[in-house]
Amino acid sequence: MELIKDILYNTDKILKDFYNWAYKLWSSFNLPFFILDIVFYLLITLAVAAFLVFNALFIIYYDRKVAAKFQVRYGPNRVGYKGILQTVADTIKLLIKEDINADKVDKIVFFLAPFLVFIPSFLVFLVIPFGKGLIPADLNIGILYVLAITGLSVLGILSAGWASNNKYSLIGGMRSAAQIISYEIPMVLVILSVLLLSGSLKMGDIINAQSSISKWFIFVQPIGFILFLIAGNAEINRAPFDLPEAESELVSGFITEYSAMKFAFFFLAEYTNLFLTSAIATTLFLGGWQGPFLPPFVWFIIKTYLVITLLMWFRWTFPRIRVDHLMEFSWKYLTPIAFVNLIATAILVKFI
Amino acid sequence: MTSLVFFYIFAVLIVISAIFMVTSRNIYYSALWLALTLFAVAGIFVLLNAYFLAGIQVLIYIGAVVVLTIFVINLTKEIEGKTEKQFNKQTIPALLALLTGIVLVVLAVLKTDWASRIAGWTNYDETAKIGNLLLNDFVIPFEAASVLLLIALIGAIAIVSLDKENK
Amino acid sequence: MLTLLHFIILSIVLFFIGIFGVLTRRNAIGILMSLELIFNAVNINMVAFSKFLTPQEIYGEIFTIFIITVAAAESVLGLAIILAIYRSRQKIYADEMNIMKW
Amino acid sequence: MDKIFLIGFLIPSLPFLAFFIIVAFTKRFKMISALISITAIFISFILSIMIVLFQIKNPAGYLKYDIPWLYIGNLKMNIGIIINSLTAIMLLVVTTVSLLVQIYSIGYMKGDEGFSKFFAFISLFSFSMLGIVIADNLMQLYIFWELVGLCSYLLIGFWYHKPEAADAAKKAFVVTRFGDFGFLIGILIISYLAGTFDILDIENFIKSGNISEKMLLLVVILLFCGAIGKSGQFPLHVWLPDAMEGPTPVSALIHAATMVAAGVFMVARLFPIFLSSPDAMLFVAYLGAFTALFSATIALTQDDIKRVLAYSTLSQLGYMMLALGSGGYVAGMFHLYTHAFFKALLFLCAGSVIHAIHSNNIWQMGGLHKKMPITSITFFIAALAISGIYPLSGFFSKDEILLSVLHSGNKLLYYSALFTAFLTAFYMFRLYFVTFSGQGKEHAHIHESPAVMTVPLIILSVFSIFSGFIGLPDKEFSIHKFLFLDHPEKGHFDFKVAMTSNIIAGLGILFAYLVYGLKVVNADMLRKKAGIIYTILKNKYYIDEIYLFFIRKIYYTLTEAIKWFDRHIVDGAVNLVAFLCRWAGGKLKLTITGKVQNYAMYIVIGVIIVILVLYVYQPDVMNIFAEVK
Repeated sequence: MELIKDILYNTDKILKDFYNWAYKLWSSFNLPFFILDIVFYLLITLAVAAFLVFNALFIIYYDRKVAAKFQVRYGPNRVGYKGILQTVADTIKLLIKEDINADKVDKIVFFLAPFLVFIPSFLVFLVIPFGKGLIPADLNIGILYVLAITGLSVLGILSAGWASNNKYSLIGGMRSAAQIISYEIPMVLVILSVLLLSGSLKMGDIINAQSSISKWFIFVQPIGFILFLIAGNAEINRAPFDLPEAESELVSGFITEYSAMKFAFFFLAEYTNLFLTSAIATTLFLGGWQGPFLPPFVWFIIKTYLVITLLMWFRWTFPRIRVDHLMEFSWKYLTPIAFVNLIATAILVKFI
Repeated sequence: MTSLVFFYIFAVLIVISAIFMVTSRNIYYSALWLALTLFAVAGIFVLLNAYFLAGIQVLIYIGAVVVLTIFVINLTKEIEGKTEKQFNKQTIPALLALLTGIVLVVLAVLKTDWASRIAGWTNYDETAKIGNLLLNDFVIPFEAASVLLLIALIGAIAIVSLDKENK
Repeated sequence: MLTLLHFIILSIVLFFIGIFGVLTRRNAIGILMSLELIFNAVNINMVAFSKFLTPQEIYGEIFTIFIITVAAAESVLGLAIILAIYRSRQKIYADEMNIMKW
Repeated sequence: MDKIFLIGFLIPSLPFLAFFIIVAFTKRFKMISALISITAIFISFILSIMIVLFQIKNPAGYLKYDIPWLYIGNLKMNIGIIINSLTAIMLLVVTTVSLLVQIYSIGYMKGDEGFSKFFAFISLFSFSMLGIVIADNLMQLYIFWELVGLCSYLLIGFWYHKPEAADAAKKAFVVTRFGDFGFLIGILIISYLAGTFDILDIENFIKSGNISEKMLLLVVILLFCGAIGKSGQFPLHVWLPDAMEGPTPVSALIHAATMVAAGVFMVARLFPIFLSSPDAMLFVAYLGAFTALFSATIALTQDDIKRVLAYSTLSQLGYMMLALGSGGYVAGMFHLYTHAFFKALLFLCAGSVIHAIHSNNIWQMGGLHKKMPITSITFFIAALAISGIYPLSGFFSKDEILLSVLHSGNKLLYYSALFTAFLTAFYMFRLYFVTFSGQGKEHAHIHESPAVMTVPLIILSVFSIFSGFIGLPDKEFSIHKFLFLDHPEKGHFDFKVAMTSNIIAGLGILFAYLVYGLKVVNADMLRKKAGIIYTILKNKYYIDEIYLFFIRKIYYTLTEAIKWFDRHIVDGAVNLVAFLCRWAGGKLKLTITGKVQNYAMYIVIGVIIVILVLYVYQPDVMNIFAEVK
């Protein structure tokens, strides 16, 4: 019991000790150190990838369950206990399904697009602070890195739309790109106001700036938090901002032509993005892994899932909005509000 | 050592993707190659310890410029180069000019005595410094740049927007 | 050991590839993209010089930021113009836009 | 001290101000324009008197004030004023005559459409002439000199709707231009040699003897060319009689005080320079004597009242030149001074007559004495004065001239001058008798001119009578004590010369009386006897015709050749250049394809060539830090 507690509370120390031990072992063999570094990076990557996949599986299940609750039905309940293995089954189904490539698609780009969408989501995990010291790399430009890398996924979506050689897909991809670029602006502005308070781009510093619950930026930046949630929700193309893949209009938009494995990647990316947005919201506004009694890692997961639940709540509460309203909402409301928020924060930081 | 390896990886990536970008018959591929080039340039920035610039590079160039370019590509026809010529008649002189230029400038650079000018290498957090400089010493260029962006924004809207009468 | 020369030569090569693109691509969008290559070559040079020659100063980086700004503005306007041309002529081949001659 | 400079500056400025105000504001209000102009010139007149009074205290002194204006290489150009006795006396003459002429003009020009314009021009004219008078350097003098030329053009051609007037104006302008050309060259040569435009400095330069005899002669002759043109000396005199086409007050002004006096004044101003070249002086003297005689002979036969007066002016100017050429500096200026009054008077009288008769022909006049007594009497006084009858002003000045000629020792010039005096008396009284005495032609409406015209006549006649007394020797205010070159001279008086000139003038008057007054001798018979001589004289020695011949035949032929050369060779060369440019442009335009990428290609190739050239020929340039190290 003590051991488990120790592992949970002092994960970073244990990892560091393990690294130092391996380092010593390695030096006794007189081998070049960069191989060890690469091995460690690979290990971390594997860990993150494993977390990502299982987490996605769980989120999908969770999403369906929550949806069912909102719609007063049971949801998946046949495979495994309360349908807990439903997503696993679905995944297996997707993996063994035939991969259909339409004749007129641009083969290379069509193949590349899912990875272009998924890889950025995966890369962002580099700076997600799962717990105290549990961050793959605490970059100097942490949050900027997040913004930059998430921006890359637009390329994949556009490519998917273009390569499908299908007007619905193309329109879906274009809509998605427009939407992501538009909502990036209020999001960046909100993040800037948070950065004004934290004074650093580093994830660790941002979390340290919210050392007590009263300093959580959600209380300092309530409007910022709401804006971030809206913009983040739009960034990951979820309802009510899921126009790019709107089934009723665009027959699922840029993923229309995708099936099987490639479709699985899109799916995976979507739920990974959902988790990511929530994780970043947690980091920026909810004090990250900080919290009493429970271990930091657990606190982080709890907070993130709270935000995820909130986003799902949104999904089932608001109807999908029209495309021109979507753009108007960003440019005419969110951006000005974010600007005012930023300026107010700046004045606050300067004079108080 | 490690950095040299990474430099060569990025350099080869940059050169190859740039060549493909320039020569690709399909303009959409060009755009993707451009994205790769820019991403590799960001890697070069990381090698140079300019993390902030690397972030900006990815954020603005790939996230905005390339996406915008792809947008315009999607809005125009003739992206496929199977029947249409993608290169004009001056390809061969341009190729010659390219090679001569590279050789000449490289020779000139090799002639220069750089070693005596190298002042050393420091690692430091340039982000805060950039911020300070931008809002102190460079505040006027900074504001000018913001005005420039605003003008570009309005100008682009003005150029592209259709008149109501024309509709 | 990584030296300044590496970066300079890389940037020269990139620069001339960009020049080649500007000179030969028929598609106006291609020309604009090649211009971005040229900008990037300059940026690499700027940062490399700044890092190697004046490590204490970061004016090269600052300048690079401005170059990126200008490049963004340039590509926005350029693409807008290309779109406008496309609307009126249904073509964006640079060597067919030649009514501004003698 | 400063006040004097201010005054000197104000004297020319006021007429200019008047000109400006009239042109800019009061063109529609005729009487206001006249009033402004007259007020300005009146103030200038008062100020001139102040200058004269100031100068009398110290006749030898001069005041000079200038400010730098332009630097052309080493050549410094000032703008400034000089005030000495010469300036003072000339200012007085110009302002007096100008004032009286302007007052007279109110009457003469009454009802003319260009009344305001006339006064504007006259103000400008006065301004230009006063500018010449106070100029302290040659360039400034030349500028005002040309302004005078411009004003004479404007005023002679005042009634430009008359073709004769327009032609006369052009003629005056063009003919004086010949002289001015020489003048300008002379100025440039001497200024180049002396390194300055300043007259006093040039005088010092010449006195220092750094200039060769021949060069000096050339310069002086060239400078004198200006005087030939402006003062109507022999070859360039043709414009002056034609200038009679202008309004009579203008003629009075031109002949008495402004335009033609400028030449004489210029010679007087530059007299030290002239004096340093004896050959040139001789030339001046001979030319003056010749012009005097020549014009007097022409004057004998003219029928136009103003033309007679014009030729008499030429003759008198010749006198002045003769005096100056003979070294009679004071005599020349003295004659200019007296002549200004009686010649102005003569012209104004003539104007009065013309105003009454509306004709210039003397044969249409006659018997006007009874109808226009004031005009007649004043004309008579002026005629006596110009003839040199004691004790009128003309006597003293003419006497001085004869004396100075006699002193120079040239008998030929002396007798020529005497003969001219005889002719002068003759033609003046011919004019008087024909116009005023005898049976009048029937002109019902002839009456005396209004007071505004007669009062200036009376004033001028007073001047004509008494102004000569300053020439009396041994008096306190003798002109010899006021106006001198190096040191005050004692006025001379030679009884023999005085008697001779008076007798000769008397003979002339008598002869004229016999022929035209009593008509004892038939004028027609004389004419027939003179025969060919009369015809030649009547036609002014055919000078105009000779000029026309030269221009029409020789000059035009020459210009035809030049025209051909210009059209075919010069223009051909130009056209060839243009054609080559066009041809090359036609070929080169093919490089302007309108394609952006081609232009970019040119730029890139150019840059690469530059780098290549630098790399091959100046390898060091390629080392970026070569100079830094």
